[in-house]
Amino acid sequence: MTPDAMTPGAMTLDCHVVVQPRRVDARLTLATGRTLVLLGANGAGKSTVLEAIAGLVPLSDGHVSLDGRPLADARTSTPARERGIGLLSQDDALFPTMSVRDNVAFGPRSRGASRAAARATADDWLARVGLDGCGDRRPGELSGGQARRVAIARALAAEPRVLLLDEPFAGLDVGAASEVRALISSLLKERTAVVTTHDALDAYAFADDVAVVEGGRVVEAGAASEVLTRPRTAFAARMAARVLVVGTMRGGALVTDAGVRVPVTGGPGAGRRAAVAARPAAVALEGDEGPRAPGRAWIAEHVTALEPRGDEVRVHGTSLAADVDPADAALLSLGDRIAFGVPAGLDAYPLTPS
Amino acid sequence: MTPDAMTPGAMTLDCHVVVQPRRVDARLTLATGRTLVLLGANGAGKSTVLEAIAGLVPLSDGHVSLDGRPLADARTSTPARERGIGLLSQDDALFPTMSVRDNVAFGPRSRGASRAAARATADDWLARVGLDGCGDRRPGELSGGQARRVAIARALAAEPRVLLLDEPFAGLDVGAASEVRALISSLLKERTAVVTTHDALDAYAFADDVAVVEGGRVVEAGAASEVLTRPRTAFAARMAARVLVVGTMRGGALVTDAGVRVPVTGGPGAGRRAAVAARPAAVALEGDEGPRAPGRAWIAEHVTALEPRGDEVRVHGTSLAADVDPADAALLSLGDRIAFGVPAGLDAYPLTPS
Amino acid sequence: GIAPGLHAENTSREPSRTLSVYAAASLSEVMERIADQFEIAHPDVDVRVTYGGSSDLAAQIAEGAPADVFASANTTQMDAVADLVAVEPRLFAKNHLVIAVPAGNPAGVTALADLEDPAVVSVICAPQVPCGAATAELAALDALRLAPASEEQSVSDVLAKVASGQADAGVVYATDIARADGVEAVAIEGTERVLTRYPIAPLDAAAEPTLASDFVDYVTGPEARAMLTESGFGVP
Amino acid sequence: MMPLAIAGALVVLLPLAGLVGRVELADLGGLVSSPAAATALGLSLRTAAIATALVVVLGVPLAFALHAMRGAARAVARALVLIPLVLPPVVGGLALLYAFGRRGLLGEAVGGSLAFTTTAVVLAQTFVALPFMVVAVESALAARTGRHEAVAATLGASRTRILATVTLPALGPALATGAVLAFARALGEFGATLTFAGSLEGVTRTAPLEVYLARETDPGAAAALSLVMVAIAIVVVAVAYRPVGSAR
Amino acid sequence: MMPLAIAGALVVLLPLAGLVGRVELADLGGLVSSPAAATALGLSLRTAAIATALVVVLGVPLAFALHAMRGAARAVARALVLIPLVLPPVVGGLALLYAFGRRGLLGEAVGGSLAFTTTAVVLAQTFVALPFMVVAVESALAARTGRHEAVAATLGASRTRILATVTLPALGPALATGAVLAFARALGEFGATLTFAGSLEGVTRTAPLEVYLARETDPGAAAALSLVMVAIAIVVVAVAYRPVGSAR
Ligand SMILES: Nc1ncnc2c1ncn2[C@@H]1O[C@H](COP(=O)(O)OP(=O)(O)OP(=O)(O)O)[C@@H](O)[C@H]1O
Ligand SMILES: Nc1ncnc2c1ncn2[C@@H]1O[C@H](COP(=O)(O)OP(=O)(O)OP(=O)(O)O)[C@@H](O)[C@H]1O
Ligand code: MOO
Ligand SMILES: [Mg+2]
Ligand SMILES: [Mg+2]
Repeated sequence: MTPDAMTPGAMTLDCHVVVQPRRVDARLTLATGRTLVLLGANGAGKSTVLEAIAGLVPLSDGHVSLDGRPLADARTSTPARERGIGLLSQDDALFPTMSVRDNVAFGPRSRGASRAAARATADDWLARVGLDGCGDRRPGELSGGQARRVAIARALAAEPRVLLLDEPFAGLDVGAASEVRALISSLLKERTAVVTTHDALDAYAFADDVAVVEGGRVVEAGAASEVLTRPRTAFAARMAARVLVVGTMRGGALVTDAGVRVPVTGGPGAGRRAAVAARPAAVALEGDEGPRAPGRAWIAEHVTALEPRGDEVRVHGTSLAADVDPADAALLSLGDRIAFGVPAGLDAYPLTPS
Repeated sequence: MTPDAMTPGAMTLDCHVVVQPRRVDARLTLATGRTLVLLGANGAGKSTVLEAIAGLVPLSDGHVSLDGRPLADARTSTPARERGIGLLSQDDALFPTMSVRDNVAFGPRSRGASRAAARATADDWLARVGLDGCGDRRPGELSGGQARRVAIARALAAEPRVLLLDEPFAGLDVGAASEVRALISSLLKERTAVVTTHDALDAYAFADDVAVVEGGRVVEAGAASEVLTRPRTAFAARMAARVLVVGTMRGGALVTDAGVRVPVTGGPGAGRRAAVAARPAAVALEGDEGPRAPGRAWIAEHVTALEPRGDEVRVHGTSLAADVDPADAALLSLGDRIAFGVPAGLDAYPLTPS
Repeated sequence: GIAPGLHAENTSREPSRTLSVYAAASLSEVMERIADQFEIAHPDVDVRVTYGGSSDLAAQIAEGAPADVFASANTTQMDAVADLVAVEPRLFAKNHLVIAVPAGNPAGVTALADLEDPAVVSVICAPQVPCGAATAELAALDALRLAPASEEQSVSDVLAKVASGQADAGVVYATDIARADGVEAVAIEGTERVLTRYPIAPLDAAAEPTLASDFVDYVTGPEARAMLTESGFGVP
Repeated sequence: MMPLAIAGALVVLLPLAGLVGRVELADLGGLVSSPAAATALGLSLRTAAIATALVVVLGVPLAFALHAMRGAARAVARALVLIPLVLPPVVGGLALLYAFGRRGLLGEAVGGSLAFTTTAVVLAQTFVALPFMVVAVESALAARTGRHEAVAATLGASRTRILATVTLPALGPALATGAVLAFARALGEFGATLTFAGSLEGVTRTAPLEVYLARETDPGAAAALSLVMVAIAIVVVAVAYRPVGSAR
Repeated sequence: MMPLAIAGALVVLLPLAGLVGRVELADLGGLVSSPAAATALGLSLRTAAIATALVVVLGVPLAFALHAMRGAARAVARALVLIPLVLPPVVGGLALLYAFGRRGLLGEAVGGSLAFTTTAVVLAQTFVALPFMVVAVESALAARTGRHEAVAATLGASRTRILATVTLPALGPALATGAVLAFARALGEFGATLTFAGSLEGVTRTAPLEVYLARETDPGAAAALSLVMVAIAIVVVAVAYRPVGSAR
């Protein structure tokens, strides 16, 4: 987050999660009512951070506090049940000995609802995730996506103060994903929440803030629009479905380390490291030799992958990518050296603090 | 599949999977060396079909045969280990008591490789799914996405004649998903395979054929290009990232049931049911009243969802969708009645057999 | 055994022959001494005695236990293995009943009639086992109706209850008193009217029939009679 | 595998056949109706049932307590719990006497009221049967990952609720195993009962004691009564013991 | 929970304390070095170890065979396996004699050479300890979903490989539990041994029999030897028995 957004107030989730055996050492701050989307590669430490906040994994060091109240540090730990923090874990972890309805009713019952009221609430939530009529089944009798939805309903039905959702849409079909995304998006409006995902759509759908975790550390954090449109790492750029051109500002242009001059708008002072982010659809492609269209900076790279995506094929270079017509892509092979045309005049932004 | 592609030859996977307790009754035929992508909503029966083919779920009725050799019917069943059919199950089901390396080496060892050779093979596969150096860990010490990749490596390392992959990319990060997709796509070139997925990209990436399962039945099947570009159900259209306009051919145009006339090219004879499929990006949006651009057929629907997708917002109606500028979407609310502009001249195709 | 002397090890000579004696548990102490003396007289012999309830021993012998000699605490159990004995069994000892009380006799028991009082916690052997049969017979002679808290399976069980103070009194054989710690005897008037007889016999299956016969002769001979008398047994 | 399984089955079945071979089947009817045998069987079933209930009530919490311990303390405590299994039953009976007898650790008051009562039988059976429940439940607890309990806690459940609705239902098969083993062991208990509780018809003479006594006069009848015990145990176990496959 | 756990612990610990109270600690040293006691302990450890090995070898296949059975047959077979637990040990010993004795079912040839030997001790211990392993392994098998075995089969593994590399390792904790219970029970076995194997020093007189013998003449010494047995069992169990939390 920007220094401003990170100002720790009384009403925040503030944590520094250090879990030595998993090499995680991540700091996060989140204002009440906001939703933070946590992005990161497999094994980056997203689940570990959520589990530490929920109280399922002990801290080796650091702290977790909510609204100014300390919840855990290396020595003390408030029990998970007293934290008021709900967790949708990455594995569904449904209770196998209970019916689906009782699974969802578990949270309300724990908070004192009568059996009848809790069941009614459960049926309501099951309907909202598209599973009416499944209440009497056992978790073992569900398909993968159905089980995931029950887990989501269970986590939401408990109505915790803070909601942690670990890959809520993994395994959901397109229809269900879009419905549940809308449902969660509406619920998270008034709620403090941290959501992990591998799908950029989720970040666009409901992130107020975005943090990128890499190797256990938060390498990028800030308002969603900032992180998504001005990513500072290749990974963050990829998450935002963009490619990154990095270089040094020189005479109002961005000069890559290979010496290519990319005309940009804005950007920091000369000599500073900076970047522009482009959508693959806006990147053009030409043979390495031969005529090149003007108005673009041409960067030569080898083709590393050809990814069919419906009407287009995404051609990956070592760092850039471009969406092209299948007919054009058909002429390419892996390893070919080609030129990616980055549009001139993109908005440049600094990579290092001034 | 088209009647032609479905001709059962000696060299095919041919099955009619009936699993009564799960209400599944699905027929599939797949020629040797081809890759079939199975699409369907949660609970449609995709995993059940794969598990029945692999020999993990008994058939109530129907049959499974491979290259003309019967593998199972309601009464008899070739043991899973003799079928030569590998399954990547939806749950990873890694062996918890073995190291990650031994998990992956399990298939090679079972096929007679020496311990050393199997381990070398395993390390090789682990590297190919981006997990070098994780071989000595226990499955319980992996992140969700890492575990998934180990399961993929284990399934691939066994080198079965037929490969069944149940949601191979669920939980993988963007980078890993695209790498593993490329890896699998290259492996499947020479292999008979069935892959389930919720992601249209997978279908585009390596499907030769596509089948859509709904309520336990195969409702649509054929060559990938056919099913993806000429979907006949709303669900199939959604999977292919398209919207469907259905109606009856009348005077060279498609007339929707609400009476809107959509000019099309091609299409079956007058009076026949037909459809056109459009990309949401190609659909325009206007207020319900007021001026409308020419060259499009305008269909009025209520707004059911607004889905932010990066640079655009996808506006969902009851059956249609359009990608619009965020600035335009900001003026809309759920329930608003708006007009979706379907381009004229799209390719129409018949929905019923002639 | 645990108690020194139970298993006297004769280290100076190397016994080359072993004799296996199955003896009733109530004989344990005296039989050890008899065996020791027999070994002194026969330096090449190692006598190994197995103790147990007579009926257990009889059942084991019937099933082929490697016994050369059987010394039973009653004739019934000897009769049970009648077809396995080599020669006619001979009686070698007699025993009579006494009342065992914990040291100090806390309940002040003086006669068998005191055991009619349920307030005196008493235990006797069950009528199915030899000592219980004898107790019942003795009580019947005096028309007593005993009120035991428990009818035990063996003399040892009765003794254990008394020795531990769990019971105030129990009926056992006279020779048992000496075997137990913390137990005193109260004589029963007219106890000699019911006597238990101990038969002994060499067995058919004996590896060394002569040695078995020699041992039986020794047990019924004068030296053993002296030791038996010393231990409180009557002799025929 | 199969030959070994058959050998294993024979280890159990041959002695049973031996027992059956010694019984004149005509005896069986008379035996069951013999008042002494019927009384003993009734007493055995009653005391074994109560002891099993006690084993559940005491053994399950003990298993949880053990599970909560750590390191060397746990290893030692776990071994201590197995003591009744290691002690020869007669010595176990003596130990019970030393603790709960008239001159035992708890003194005359407790000891005097226990001596030679049916309660003493139940105590002896509970003593010998307790380890089975503790071991069954503790190893089931050790096999749990605690994941479901942790998730339940994030849903706001109290410890009691987690225990009652998540942990205990999942321990179902272990509880069944422990209870069945405990019941069988209590039913067969002989040495500790004899030593600690005595043997009086209708009060402390359970079926095994009756069998032992009957053996003195009529080995065939003793074998028959044993078979009846075995039959009863088979029926009880077959009805009560269905280890359910715990769903994942 | 906690008060009940403490009550449960007391059921085991009070008798142990009673036993300890009866021993003059000075005796302990002398006892362990007394040749008869040492011989008996050595014999006990040796026979119990062999019996435990036999229990593993026979009991695990038997548990798998039981697990493969269905319906009523399984319920009955499962109950039959528990017979050695239900039979009073002395009756168990008699049953063994009827099966493996000189006049037993297997006839003179087997019977004549088996009964009253150290082999008979091992057989008696195996008989009484077998149910523990079978029950422990079978209930662990019942708790498995079979998912991992199924996946292993799709990877082309033979039954033997699946058993050796997937199923058995997952049964580790159950095997440990079963083996520890079996070892403890074999170590404490008294009645069946006495009846079936007899009580001959160095051949069949195990520690429990030695304790029984000493009990009459010197209860303190018997208690002391019992304590040594208990101590040995504790050490063996504490070292061998670490139910590992099976990873998911
Ligand atoms: N139980 C565990 N014991 C030890 N290490 C673990 C354990 N669980 C995870 N790890 C390791 O800790 C690191 C962080 O894992 P974590 O599950 O937090 O990743 P993640 O960001 O959630 O990944 P994914 O996207 O795959 O879910 C990884 O390197 C992983 O291998
Ligand atoms: N073990 C089971 N017992 C009974 N019913 C089951 C079982 N597993 C799945 N089902 C039911 O069978 C139907 C098909 O399930 P299946 O797992 O094949 O769906 P799927 O298409 O793979 O769904 P998903 O996309 O969620 O993985 C569903 O309605 C499901 O609830
Ligand atoms: O020695 Mo006996 O047979 O118990 O009276
Ligand atoms: Mg994770
Ligand atoms: Mg599925």
